[in-house]
Amino acid sequence: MADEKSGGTPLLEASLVIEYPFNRTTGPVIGAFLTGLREQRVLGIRGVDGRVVCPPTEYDPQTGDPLTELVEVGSEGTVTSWSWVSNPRDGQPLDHPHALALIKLDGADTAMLHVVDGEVATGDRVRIRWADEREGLITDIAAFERIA
Amino acid sequence: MPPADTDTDRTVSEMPDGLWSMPQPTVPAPIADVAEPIQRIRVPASMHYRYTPGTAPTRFLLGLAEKKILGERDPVNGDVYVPPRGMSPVVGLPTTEQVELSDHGSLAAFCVVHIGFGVNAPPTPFVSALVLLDGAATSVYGTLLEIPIEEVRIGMRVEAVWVDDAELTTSFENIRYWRPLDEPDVPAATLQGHM
Amino acid sequence: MAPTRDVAIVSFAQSDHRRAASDTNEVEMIQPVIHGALDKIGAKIADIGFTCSGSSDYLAGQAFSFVMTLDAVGAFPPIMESHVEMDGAWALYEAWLKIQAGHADTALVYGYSKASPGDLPRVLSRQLDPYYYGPLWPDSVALAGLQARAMLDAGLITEAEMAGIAHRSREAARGNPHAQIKGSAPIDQLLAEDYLSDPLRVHDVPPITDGGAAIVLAAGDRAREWVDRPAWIRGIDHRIDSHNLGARDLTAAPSAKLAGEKAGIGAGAVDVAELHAPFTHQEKILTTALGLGGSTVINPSGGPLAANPVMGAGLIRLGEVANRIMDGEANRGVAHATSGHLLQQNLVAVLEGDA
Amino acid sequence: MSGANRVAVVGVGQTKYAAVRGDVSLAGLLREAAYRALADAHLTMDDIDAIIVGKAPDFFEGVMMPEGYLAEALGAVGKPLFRVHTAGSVGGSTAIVAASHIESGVHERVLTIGWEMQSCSEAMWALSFPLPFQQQLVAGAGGYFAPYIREYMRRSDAPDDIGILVALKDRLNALKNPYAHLHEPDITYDSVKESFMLWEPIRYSETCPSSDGAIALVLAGEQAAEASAASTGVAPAWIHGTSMRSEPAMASGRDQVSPQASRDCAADVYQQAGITNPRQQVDVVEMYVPFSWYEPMWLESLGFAEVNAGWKMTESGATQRTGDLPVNCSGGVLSTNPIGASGMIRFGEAAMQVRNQAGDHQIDGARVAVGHAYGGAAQFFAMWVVGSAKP
Repeated sequence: MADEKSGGTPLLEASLVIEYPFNRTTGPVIGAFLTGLREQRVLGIRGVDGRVVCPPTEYDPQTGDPLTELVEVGSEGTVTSWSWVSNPRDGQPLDHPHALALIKLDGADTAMLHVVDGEVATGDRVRIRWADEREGLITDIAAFERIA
Repeated sequence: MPPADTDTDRTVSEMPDGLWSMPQPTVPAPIADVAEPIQRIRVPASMHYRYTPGTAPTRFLLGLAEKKILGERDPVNGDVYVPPRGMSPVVGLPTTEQVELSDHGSLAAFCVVHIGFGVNAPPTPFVSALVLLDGAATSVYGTLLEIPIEEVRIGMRVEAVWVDDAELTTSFENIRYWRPLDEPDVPAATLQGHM
Repeated sequence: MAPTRDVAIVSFAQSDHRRAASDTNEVEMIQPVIHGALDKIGAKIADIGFTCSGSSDYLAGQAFSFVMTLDAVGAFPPIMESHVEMDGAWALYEAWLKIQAGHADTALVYGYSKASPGDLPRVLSRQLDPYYYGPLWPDSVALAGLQARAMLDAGLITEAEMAGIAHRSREAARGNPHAQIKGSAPIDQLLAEDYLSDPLRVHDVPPITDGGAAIVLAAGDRAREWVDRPAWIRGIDHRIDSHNLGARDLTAAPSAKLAGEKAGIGAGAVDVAELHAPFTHQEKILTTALGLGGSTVINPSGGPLAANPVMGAGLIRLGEVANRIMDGEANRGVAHATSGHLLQQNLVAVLEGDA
Repeated sequence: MSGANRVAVVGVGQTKYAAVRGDVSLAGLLREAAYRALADAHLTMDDIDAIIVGKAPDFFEGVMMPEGYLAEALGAVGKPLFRVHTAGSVGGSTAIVAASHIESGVHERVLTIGWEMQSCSEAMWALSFPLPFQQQLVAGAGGYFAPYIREYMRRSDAPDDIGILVALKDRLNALKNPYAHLHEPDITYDSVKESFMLWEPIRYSETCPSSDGAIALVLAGEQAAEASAASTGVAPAWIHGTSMRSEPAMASGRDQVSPQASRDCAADVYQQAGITNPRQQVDVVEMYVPFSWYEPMWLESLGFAEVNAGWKMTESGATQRTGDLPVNCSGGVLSTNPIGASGMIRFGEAAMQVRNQAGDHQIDGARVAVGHAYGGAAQFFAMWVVGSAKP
């Protein structure tokens, strides 16, 4: 424990783990989206300007007005931006190097944040790889993969 | 009988009309009809930190490992703080002089706990005590045992019961509990401002 | 209605920023900084009308961490005091409001964090939407990479420009005794390095820092009593953008632009600007949003690329500009602070010396 | 008057409070309060200049600095969004910081929201997970405050059942507040007395619940307040004074039973509001009472009773809805406790009383009301005085 010296005083240290299995109520919009993922379908929601927001939010991303019209979008899309995760951290969807990416699904007008398994470039076409066991979480999408 | 108990109108008021609530969304057919829609999710989060208590608490904890209670003195007012956090909170200046305190003190305040928390909690009911060590300006927390609960009183004299020397670590848990000393009580008024 | 009081920064102190201040707890780390700012002008806590701090429980790994830090102030007898779970720059904003409202004539502001106990890029993922983003644990560096990529793809910056910003900042930090990273390898050498998180190299990323800063504010004559040349806050404003990364133009910071306009940047020439751009490409977004360029000296302290104590780095920008005005080096400066990922929230202040 | 420019509460919105609000998302909870407050003020999000939010530790919901995530949900895109955290007093502090945005002359209409969604985790964990080298809290949360309550009983010679009377009163009051979390129509003096003893002298029914909930207030400057009142037909609650005081948790000479910061805070806010005799001049009080015994303790600390005589006010029935100084007509923290909202609920309920808007728990003719909050180790205090008359 006392591993360093500072001014002659050995320093104490200890590991501290802060963890909790948080409960999150979803409300009807997020709930519908997550229910859809469990069923291997993706929902968006129509914004005040008619654009489809995906993943869907209860409110418009600019004005905050309530949104109610959920619509189904595709499970393939286009990468709008990406960065490379060389050293994946605990909890990230993939434990090997991968891309963090923004993906605009077909039929949606905004991009979803997720990961792409394998190398990728802006403008690439990608599709959802579903998790084998799905429970209604964003991680029901295991990753996206490039469409060759 | 207190007047409140005579209150016989026990109807629960109703919510006002016309309050805003979130409009219900329309859900496309394949999802709308799914059994057991998601309403609540469980998302575990685990974070790892490397905790360092700081210079003054380290000095204090190293003292505890040697069975010493080392308070630290306010450089302006002379008050001795224990456990020290490195600062006099009154003047906002670092405490630098360590002062060894005895493990005898006076019961400054207490309550009787009927629901304990954690593996170290004694069997309930037990007395959770604030002990003002002789020479200190603020009290330390502990459990008071070896006395019937109804005999516990503010101002009574107490002493620390330590773990065996072989079990001493850099932890306040070195003091297992406090027990009564056979000495006259101190006046409760002298403890005000120091609990 | 408009704020009517002249309020100035009259004192600024900061820690010697370090990767890990393991020998001190937060109280021990910030106490010399708080009292350094007071001592510089011979002030006591009794001279202060209002105290406000900024810090984060998630960085400390402890609920109510700011409660302990109050011990460093000397708050007995009791003081008028508040705390924001934001960068200290927003604590300064609250203090400025209190003075404008007439509740105080002077204020002490501080902001600090120890980022070293946790894995900072991972800790910062807890700032995200807890339904759609949080469960993916995206780290702050990879997130910033999405923004840099968008800039590169749009032709708004090059990797060489990004390296140039890193080089200029860290070379400038040689003159900053408090900086954590001083000096830089040549640009071509920087560009030859591997990516940390493509398109970001190590030099594009801020250091992880333990540290903090403190500022004293005073109104009118009280400011002039304390210093010859107060750094008057001529305008201050903050705004926020959408959190929806996929619905937002990542190459722009409209909230920074708006805050800059409200703070009145355009009313005159800007001698110096300290921008809270933790990642190299973000400096370009900010100079564009704030209309800075030409003769304006950007981040002469080295900026957050030289030391980035989260919750203090924005407040430090205000202090660095104020110092240059107080010592006569500059007459009009712009200070900027940010909060959240990808420049989501931005505060801009315009500081001036007496003409 | 408190600051340079007059400020009034022109809208109040509350969620239904519950142990678990299973029907709304985190953002949805805040939006429920926000839209109700805006509707009450006959305003829309477009009319709002700035949004000031407050909540207690971020660990509760497991979202660090959640205001960023909430920007769109609160209609804050392109506006200032400000986050306050001052421990348990935060709801009160946040309302005061919101008022500063207008008093200073910077803004004309602001929305302020306090919330906690405690069902995301649990209070014992979120407030005090154990740290290395530190003593384990074997006594729990109430174990911190119970010794000071016992000390108050010793000093004041209060009868043992004062806490029972407070708990019974507040829970009965809650029946008249449809938003309250706990509705216990069958509660009696005996049922409180027989409820499980947790930290003697604190029984289970003398402690606050753990709630999900949010409250929002719309604050306006003088002209905007009068315009809103003309539209709604409901009088503004004018702010006559605001005050905050803090002191360290562990300081030599500090009195945890009646902290100096509490007494200073009250003296300051009364001075601003021109109150020289609080018992006579204040019509109704919403006081932060998470454990029943804090009612008599704060009655003294806030100047409504002589030292050691607060319990006599409670015992006499003076603090009941039918008494001369009704305290916590809403049911108080003892009936509803989303921590980050609790202080603002006190402030908001005080405003509702002077706006004659409190429904079945309205005190007829309430003109001057006090809202009070405290937090930490009884060391952070926030108060405001609101009135139906313009200051």
